[in-house]
Amino acid sequence: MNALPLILGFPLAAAVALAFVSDHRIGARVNAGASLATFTVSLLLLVLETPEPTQIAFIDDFNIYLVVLTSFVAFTAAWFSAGYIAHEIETGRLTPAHLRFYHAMYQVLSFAMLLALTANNIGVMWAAVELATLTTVVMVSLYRTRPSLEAAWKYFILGSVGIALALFGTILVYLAAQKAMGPGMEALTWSSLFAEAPNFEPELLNVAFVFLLIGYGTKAGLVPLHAWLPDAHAEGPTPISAVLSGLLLNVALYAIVRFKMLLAANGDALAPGPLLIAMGLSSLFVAGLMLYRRRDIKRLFAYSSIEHMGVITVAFGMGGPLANFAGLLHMALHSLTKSAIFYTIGLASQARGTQQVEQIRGLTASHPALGWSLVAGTAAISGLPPFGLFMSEFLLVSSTFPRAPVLGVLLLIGLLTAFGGLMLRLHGIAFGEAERDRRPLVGSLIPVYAHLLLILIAGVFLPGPLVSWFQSIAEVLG
Amino acid sequence: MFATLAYDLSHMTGAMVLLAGFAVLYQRRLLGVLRAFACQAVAVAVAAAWQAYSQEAPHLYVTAAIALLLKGIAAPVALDRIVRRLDIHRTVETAVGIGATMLAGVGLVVLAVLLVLPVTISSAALTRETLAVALSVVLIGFLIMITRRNAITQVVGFMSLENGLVLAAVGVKGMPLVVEMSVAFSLLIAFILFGIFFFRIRELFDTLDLQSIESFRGERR
Amino acid sequence: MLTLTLLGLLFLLILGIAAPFLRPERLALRAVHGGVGGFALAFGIAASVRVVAGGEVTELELPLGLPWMGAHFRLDDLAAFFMAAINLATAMVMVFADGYAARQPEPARALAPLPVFLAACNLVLLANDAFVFVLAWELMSIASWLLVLANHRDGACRHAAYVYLVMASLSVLLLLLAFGALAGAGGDYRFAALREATERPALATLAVVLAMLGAGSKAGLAPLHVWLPLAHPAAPSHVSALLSGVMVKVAIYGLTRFLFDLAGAPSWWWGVALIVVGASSALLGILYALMQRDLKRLLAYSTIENVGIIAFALGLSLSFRANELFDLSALALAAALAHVLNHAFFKSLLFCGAGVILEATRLRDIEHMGGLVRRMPYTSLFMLMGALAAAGLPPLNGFVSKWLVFQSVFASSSLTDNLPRLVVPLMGAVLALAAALSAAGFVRAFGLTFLGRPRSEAAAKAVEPGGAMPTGLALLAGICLLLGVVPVLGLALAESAAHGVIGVALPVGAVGGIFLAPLGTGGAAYAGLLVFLVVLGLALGTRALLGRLWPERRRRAAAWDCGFPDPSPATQYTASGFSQPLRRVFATSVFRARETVDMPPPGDERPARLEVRLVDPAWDWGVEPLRRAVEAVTLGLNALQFLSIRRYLSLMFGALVVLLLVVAAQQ
Amino acid sequence: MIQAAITSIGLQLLHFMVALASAPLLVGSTRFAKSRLQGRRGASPIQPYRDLLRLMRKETVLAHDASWIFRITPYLVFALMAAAAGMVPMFALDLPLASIGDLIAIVALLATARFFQALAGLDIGTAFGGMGASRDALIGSLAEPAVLMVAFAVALVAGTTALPAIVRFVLSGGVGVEVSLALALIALVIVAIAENGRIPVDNPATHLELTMVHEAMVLEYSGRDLALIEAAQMLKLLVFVSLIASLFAPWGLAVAADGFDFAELLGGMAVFVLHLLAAALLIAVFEVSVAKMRVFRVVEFLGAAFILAVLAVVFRFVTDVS
Repeated sequence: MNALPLILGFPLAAAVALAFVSDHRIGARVNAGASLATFTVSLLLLVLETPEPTQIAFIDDFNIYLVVLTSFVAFTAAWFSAGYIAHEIETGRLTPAHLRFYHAMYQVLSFAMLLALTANNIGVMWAAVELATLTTVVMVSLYRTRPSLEAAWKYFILGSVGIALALFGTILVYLAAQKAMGPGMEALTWSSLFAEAPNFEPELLNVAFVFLLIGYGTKAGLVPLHAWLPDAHAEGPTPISAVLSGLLLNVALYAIVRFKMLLAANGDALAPGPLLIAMGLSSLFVAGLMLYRRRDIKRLFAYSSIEHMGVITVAFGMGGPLANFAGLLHMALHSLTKSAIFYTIGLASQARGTQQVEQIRGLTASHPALGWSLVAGTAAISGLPPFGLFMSEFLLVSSTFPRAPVLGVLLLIGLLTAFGGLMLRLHGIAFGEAERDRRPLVGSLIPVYAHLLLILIAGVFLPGPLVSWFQSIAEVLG
Repeated sequence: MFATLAYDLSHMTGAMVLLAGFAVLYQRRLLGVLRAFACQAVAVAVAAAWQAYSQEAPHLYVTAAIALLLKGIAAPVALDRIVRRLDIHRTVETAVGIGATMLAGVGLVVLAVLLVLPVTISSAALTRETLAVALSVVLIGFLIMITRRNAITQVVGFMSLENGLVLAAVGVKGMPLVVEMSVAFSLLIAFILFGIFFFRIRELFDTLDLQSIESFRGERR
Repeated sequence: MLTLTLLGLLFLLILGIAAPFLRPERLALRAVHGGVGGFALAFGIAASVRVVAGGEVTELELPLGLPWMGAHFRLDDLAAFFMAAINLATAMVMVFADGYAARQPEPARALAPLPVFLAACNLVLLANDAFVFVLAWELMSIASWLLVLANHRDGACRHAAYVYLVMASLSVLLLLLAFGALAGAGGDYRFAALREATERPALATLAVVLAMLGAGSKAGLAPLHVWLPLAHPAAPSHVSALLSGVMVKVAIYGLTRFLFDLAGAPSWWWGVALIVVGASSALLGILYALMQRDLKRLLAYSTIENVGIIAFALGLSLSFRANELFDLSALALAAALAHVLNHAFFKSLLFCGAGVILEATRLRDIEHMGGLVRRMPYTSLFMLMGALAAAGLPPLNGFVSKWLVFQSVFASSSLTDNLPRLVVPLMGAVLALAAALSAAGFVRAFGLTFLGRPRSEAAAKAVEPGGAMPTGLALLAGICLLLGVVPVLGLALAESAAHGVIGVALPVGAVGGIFLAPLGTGGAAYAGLLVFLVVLGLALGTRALLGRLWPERRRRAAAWDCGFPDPSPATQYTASGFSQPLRRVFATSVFRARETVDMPPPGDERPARLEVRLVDPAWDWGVEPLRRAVEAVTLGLNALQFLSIRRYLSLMFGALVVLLLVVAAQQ
Repeated sequence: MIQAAITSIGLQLLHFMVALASAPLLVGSTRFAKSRLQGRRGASPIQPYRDLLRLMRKETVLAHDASWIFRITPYLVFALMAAAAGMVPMFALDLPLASIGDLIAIVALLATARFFQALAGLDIGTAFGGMGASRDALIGSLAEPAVLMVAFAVALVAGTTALPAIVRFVLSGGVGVEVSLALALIALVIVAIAENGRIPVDNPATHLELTMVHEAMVLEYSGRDLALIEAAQMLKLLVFVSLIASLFAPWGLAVAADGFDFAELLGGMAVFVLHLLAAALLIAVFEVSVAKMRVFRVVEFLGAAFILAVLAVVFRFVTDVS
């Protein structure tokens, strides 16, 4: 049987249903339940044999684990958001009316992301990404505060321009495919595009890739296209920040990497590596330096997301089995880690009633479990062992250096800069004398623990199937 | 380069679209901008219709209709309303001088041509020239967005960018989903217009952020 | 044995995870310190037996770590020697910690990382592929970082921890590059593969340089030592002891492993580089220690000095090896390893003693101490032994290894490369200077702390703690004396380890009996036991003889002091006063030491003030400019947060156009 | 076997006795010669014996603050000096004690003595003690490396740092006149002057605050303790004199490898006495002809010694082609 219809169907159905649920508690439960259902059916992908590609959707080594990952994080985020939203209601920052909308949109968002991942058609993928953008835009503006509206507006404008450019790139890809495949839907279908890629028109493909890189790169928050990202993360509700950082950026990267595959398959097209490396390094450096002066804890980690997108882009730009493996691993683990971090800082900012770093001092002293989870998460995200990201950074740095020493050194400097910035802030947040007023912790840390456990295991031992997927994709990526 | 486009009507329309783009760049008065843009939209509609006819692809008529109705008529009218309602001063405020932007536009066109020249065009796909035109229209639309201050001109820039897209899309033989995409885009544009109404924005991308700096001052240090 | 050790490490990790959940706290302290101490003792004894008995090299591969490679572990002589050194030291420090930790403000915070720290240290020694090695190395850094953060409420401590963490990750990244350079793009990170690695020579050279920088910065070699004097004192004293006594040694192991084992045949400049760096570290370290007023910082700087000596000996050994003088190379290496062993013990002793003083007086500034010898006799005795050892004086163990180092320096005339032939004696002179200065430094440290009259209330009211703390000190001091008097014990370990690495045994008689004759019988020899006995015998004999001849008459009276005794303790020499001549001679140029004297005019009541300012050049010319640069750049970049959307769009447009231009240029 | 052991032990004991007996004589005769050169009559050369004896009998006055370190220091310092004296050949070679440590060990023994001396200076907590200790630390920090470098140079010539072996090498005429050895000799002499607190570094005959180094440290000692320290000081001078002698002019030393050869021993004694008298005379001449230095000039003085010693080593490396 084919699990895909279910995977896409559940969120859609839930979205429709939630649009009519007015009580926010029930809504939250339904939301979490639906996400759980989606996750469970997505697990079917692992057990059943991979379904044949259809016109709409397909599954291959690349997106299978991304689908599972996405549905999993979407589930934990929904779980976390239940507690989080309840607290927001109590503090009166949100009204039940908002929440009805919020929950429905949440499901639409997860539907859009899953569709973008599984879409077998570059047009559909593009549409899905646009849908995801619009939903997140309205989610970011949920609080209706001036800053949130501004953030949403900024996000919306930059996002739509990006979308437009991405569409143009898509058209150009179709155009490039024309020569080999003639008119018709085939020329938009991933599964057939890969087969024919070697015969595409390289020049058009190059131009197309530039537009796609800029377009989807905007969604992925690569510098200098990143401007929307920090504010959107900082002003929206935390579960959405978690989903944005954890999933939506991945989706955008997924699109870029897919198109890179086409170029890699085509001999005459220019190697996209240098472009990716340039974008990635600029993201790494700029984001890393921006970390030093952040005062808003959510914006801080938003910039760290940009930095990691940069690292991943560099990895894919380097290419080669090791670097690609590192990039894929980093992609998966970053989404797990970053979402966990956003859960913790969401709880922290609720417990302290502020997002200002100065006022969240001595977290380990005031809320030990929360504080140490944040420390663990930050250690993990900055690539410290025994967490998984250490492995990917190890592979990336040590495999880059012998091939391009200068690049390796640059990578070292960039990583160290970002590390310094993040740790500087962490020392302020987690340690030191704690504030007097210590509100009890609301919401559960179990999702955080789950994520941390996963990345811990990944750091020590990677399951066989995952490795084989990564390796096969690393091969195709060239 | 305009000499190359002679016989094929699609080239004609393409050229008209590009010219309209330049016209938008050139205008100093908002209403003029709107009119120039309307012309561009109409030109796009004509191009779409012509392609629909020549490719026997009836669905492209829908695209043409959308282009004509929404961008050719509805949007200009709505924007005109906004101009009167919010009595935005009628002159275009430029971030970069008119002349400079014109030059930049020419430069972009050259870039587009450079990019397209090496393409060995293949069977019955749209010709190099049309592709070049579409590319330059997209770039010029973008240019308009970043060199003009008024909300109106910026929306117009966005829409003309999208005109370029449509031009390319309809040009390609048998391009599927064109209609869906233009619909999706109309959604975006609707959103933006709504936003302008909602925020009563005089200057789409500038003033708002002056306030936003206020609110993010927490980040300063 | 390897498997057992790994199991032990696993237990330690579990202990670390369980520690925070143990209640009550007293029990948790007992459990952790007992557990860590016990395991350390077991490891240490097993390892030393393994070294002396010279067992087989055992290897093990587990399906962990990098999926296509697995995790490799290996136990050979070198690793076993370092295991013995660090674990034995740790075990004794744990005895001290059992009494000390409970008195800390937040003992729980220094609890969980402790077993992890020990496990990581041992794991570094056992690693047999780059991934496990670097992972364990970084784990060690994190655990020690948390240990340093134990009293996190102190801002200075947080700053120290931050600097430390950043420097540690710098060293890890450098090591990553080094291993990457050796492994090449193939990505086979097994040590076995790295040994065979035939990379471009340029890359190999790069790898060695990077490894020296990476491991050196962790070991605290100048000029990458800036973190050490911050981090070691900031931690609780038993942790400081572990950092200086244990972790630094692991870093040296990394250096040794890379240079003697992985990097292949040495070329002449490796040794020279290490020799120069080592000697200058030794001199700078001890000079700075001489100027310090904070007791624990003083000890930290003396650690830099000793690391410098070790690095010097390693470099010497490398130079000999490059000239294929293998027996001399083995001698120098043995000297270095012996000093590793000795320093592990006496530095732990000193830091623990400083902890006792800190507990008894709450003081760290020796300016305010004094007279403690009468308040805390046992501590003063043990600290005196520690000071003698650190000053490199007989009959303590510090002298033995310094003696060996000098012996190998004297043997350096047989080098054939010309640059080393010239560099070694010059640097040897520097080392001799450092040795002499260390004696002066510890006269100052001990004398100002324990002797004279108390300079503050706290010092006058100090009470010597009992229980586990003095016991730990006694154990450490005992070992120091034992290793000094029967140097064969220590050298036997070092010699067989060096034998394992170089493949050549020291000449006959090097470790035989009570005579230490590294260059074979007939050459120079040192018999610590005999020297000790002779001096002791002469002293006691004289006393007995004189007592027999003329019965002694003693009387207590006020100090004479040239006839003008002054009751106020303020007239005593201060720490700054003591080191003033040395400061004027040595520190004015290197540390830009400046004195500002504020002498009030006659009739003015206020006291005269003398202020001394001096800077660590590495900090002022290395870290400070970097910090400023980052500050400036971030301030400039921060504007990116506040542009208008139109400007952001312009950035986007610019990116698009640039990329398109690139593509156009490509075609 | 037993025979050999007994003879060697006997030799060692004899050596000790000679050393202890001759140390005061050296100092005494130095003072005597000096006063004569200054045109005074001066005390007889055996005056130091009388002083020591008197001090031994005297009651010891301890300051209230004196700790056990202050108490043990005299015995310790004396023992260390005696041990060092026992290891340096004076009239005979192959002392059993010479085998338990080499030149470096001897230097280290002296350094240990200095260490405790300085601690004792600090112990009472008087300004003078601290001053002495501080200045002594300065001098020692320059003198010790110089000695080590001298040892290094000599060791390079002889191929070992074991004192008997070196002397043997010199005796065997293996060395001609060498630049490095000359430099080493000068360096060692300078160090000897500084280490023994002679003019121009220190003035053993005054208690002027500005000039004191060693005297300031032992200021609080009295009676027997003072006697021991004075004796140790005398021994130190003897050690340096005989060290220089045995390194650079060992001819005539009794090479008592096998049993007592009285003729040889007597010869050795005679040479030893000659050495002592020569040393006394030289020191006296030197001291009357130069003036005491400021403390910070001392640094340059000793620095020069250090540099010379290093140069000696470097020359050795340059000339050495083995």
